Amino acid sequence: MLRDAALVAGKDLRIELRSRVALNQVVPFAAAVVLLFGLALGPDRSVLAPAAAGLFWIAVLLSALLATQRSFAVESADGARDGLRLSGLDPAGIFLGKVGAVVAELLVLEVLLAFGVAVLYGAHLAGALVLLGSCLAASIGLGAVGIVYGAVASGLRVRETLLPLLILPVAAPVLLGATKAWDEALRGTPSHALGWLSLLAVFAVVYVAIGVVAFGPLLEDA
Amino acid sequence: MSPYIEAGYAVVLATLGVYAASLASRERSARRRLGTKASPPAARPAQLERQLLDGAGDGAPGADDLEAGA
Amino acid sequence: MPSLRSRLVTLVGWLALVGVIATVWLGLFVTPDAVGFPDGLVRLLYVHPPMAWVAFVAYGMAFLSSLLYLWPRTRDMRFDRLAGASAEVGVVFTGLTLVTGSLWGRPTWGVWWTWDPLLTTTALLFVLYLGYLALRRVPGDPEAVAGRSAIAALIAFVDVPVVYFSVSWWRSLHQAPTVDFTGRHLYVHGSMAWTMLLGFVSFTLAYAWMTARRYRLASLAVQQEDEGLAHAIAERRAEGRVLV
Amino acid sequence: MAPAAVRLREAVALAGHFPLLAGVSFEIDEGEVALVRGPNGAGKTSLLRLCCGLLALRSGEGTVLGHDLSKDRRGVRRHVGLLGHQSLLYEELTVEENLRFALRASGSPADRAPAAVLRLGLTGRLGSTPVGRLSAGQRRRTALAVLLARDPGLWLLDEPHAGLDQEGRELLDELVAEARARGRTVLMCSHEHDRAAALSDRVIWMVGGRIVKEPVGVA
Repeated sequence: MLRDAALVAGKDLRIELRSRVALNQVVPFAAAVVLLFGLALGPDRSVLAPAAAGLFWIAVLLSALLATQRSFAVESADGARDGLRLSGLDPAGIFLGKVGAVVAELLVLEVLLAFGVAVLYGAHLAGALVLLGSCLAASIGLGAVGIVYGAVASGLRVRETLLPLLILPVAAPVLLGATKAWDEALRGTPSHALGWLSLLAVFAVVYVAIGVVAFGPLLEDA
Repeated sequence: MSPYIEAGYAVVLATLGVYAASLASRERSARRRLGTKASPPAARPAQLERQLLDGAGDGAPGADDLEAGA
Repeated sequence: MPSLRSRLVTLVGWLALVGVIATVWLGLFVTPDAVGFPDGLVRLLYVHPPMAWVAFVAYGMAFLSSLLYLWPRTRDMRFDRLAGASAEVGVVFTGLTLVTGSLWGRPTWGVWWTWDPLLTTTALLFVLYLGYLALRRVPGDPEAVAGRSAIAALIAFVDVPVVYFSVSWWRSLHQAPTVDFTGRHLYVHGSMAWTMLLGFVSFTLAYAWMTARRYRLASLAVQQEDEGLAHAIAERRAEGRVLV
Repeated sequence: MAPAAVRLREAVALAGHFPLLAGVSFEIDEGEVALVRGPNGAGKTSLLRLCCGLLALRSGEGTVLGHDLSKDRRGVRRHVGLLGHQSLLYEELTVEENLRFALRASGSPADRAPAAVLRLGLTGRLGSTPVGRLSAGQRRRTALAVLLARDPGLWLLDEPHAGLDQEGRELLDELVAEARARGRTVLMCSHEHDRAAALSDRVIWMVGGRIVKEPVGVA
């Protein structure tokens, strides 16, 4: 299974490098969202700095939506979806591979965005370990939910509107946990973030497990 | 008594009443489209499948007469 | 002669109706005001908690029947229909939970919405299951729709505890005044306890009746599709014979 | 191995509520090349998709290379190759990358790739261009290269000659003949009657989602 996962992840990432969609479209989208928050809340640093974590993670959440939809758009070209089914790859491997690719893209996005937020909102980045830890756990959670729901909604014409409606409520705990973890880190008390990190970790494990079990039948029916 | 209480009770009763009524009317229109008596739901699709393929059509509730010997 | 099952459903329906009317009558007029709850606000306690309870039961039923559908040995389209019916009724009760919750909040704290853990979780569930219902309505092969919906129900229900804990942690940080909705620490006068119990029972019966009726509606829809299917296969065959 | 590579009995497959296959029964022995003929919409493509486990068996029975289609339709896929209207390839990846991915995904040895690329004339610069920029014919050759490199037990060809130039068609005929010589089973549907018939041991007629005897006057 892991061999198949590595194969699929490699394929997705190679396609991403070739087409550069995540880098050329999703990262600028996240930057735009962060800028818009600045416009909406006004230039006053005392307002933006404390809200930096929350705004950052909303931008990441919305970008994760785009990344997962992109991940499934890759398969829709020229019957590649049937190709994937016919390839005899283990569905759980395909799931883990696609989640791995999305998580890699999200981590790159989060690093770039973190500097953007630090500059725009004047939030000074501290407690790097907690910041990275929460990014990893949150990205895995978001990736897993995104890919599972992506498969649920993939064959449908209403995919673009249905996917956000399905994913966002489920991802609410990730937004909450990640924001709180970052708040603690930015406020210089990273030790308090442990509870929130464990919440993110539990969320990620639960939804990866569901994905591994559910992806097979999902790939077949869609 | 604070008006919010009556409002709360009214909303609950009204919504449940409307929903129950909608269930009843949706069922009536479904039955009319089917043109069948108030019979219990027909055989499961798989069962219906088999009858249909061997053209038996032995009068399963709700399934009208199918041309035999397809 | 309607079958035993539909007579049972009708019985449950009447019981629910009588129970609800009794709860309303007792709740509004007979039970006394309670100390600590200004101008009779306690009466909402006979209505609001049952709504939340029934919503939770409805989603639990949808989760259970989805699990049974996903398990190969017990796979059966009837579980899929039951999950859909229960979830739809659940959304109605969730909506009512939110409305009665904010009606409770308004006089108590002067604001329509307090980010109370239970209410916030309920609001998230409301949106979540609206998505589930939207997913169910997307046309497609019956088995495909059933498979998709079952997994969506699985994910939605697993999310409930996660959301609730994360929200209550989050709220405990802010130490805002949250009145415990279930009124456990409220001195419950004899008749009030009975009314509250009656509320829970009769609204649960109402849920059962509505789910059964919604299930039958779904069965009728399937039956109608099968009629169409039989017709389609016959037509398909005719297409063959014409050329031969 | 069971004598019959493919055996179907009263197989029904649906798309939503439309019966693509309304009770199909037939058998193909191992090493046999069968040609399916019939008007558009007769269900030829659906038949191929059923045999490779892409289409669910709604009722009836079906086994392909010993795999039961109703219970284990995913298991059959490693032993079956489908060449259809779509190339099933990733447009952003090059010919070689697609080939390598397909081979490693299906667990076949990667060393057969160079021979297949050579055989299909996809050498040099062509090999490193993304499939998205290839012509339909070249895409079909790439898909054929994947099929040749995998060399599965059952070849399912859906109008294989369509889109190929003259040289490509002759190459396809050679490949099918060689596959048959190697004891592979081939199920093909095509409107190139004389060319396809020349390759086949048997012709099957399909109309209205069912197999029929020799119909009179059907194009």
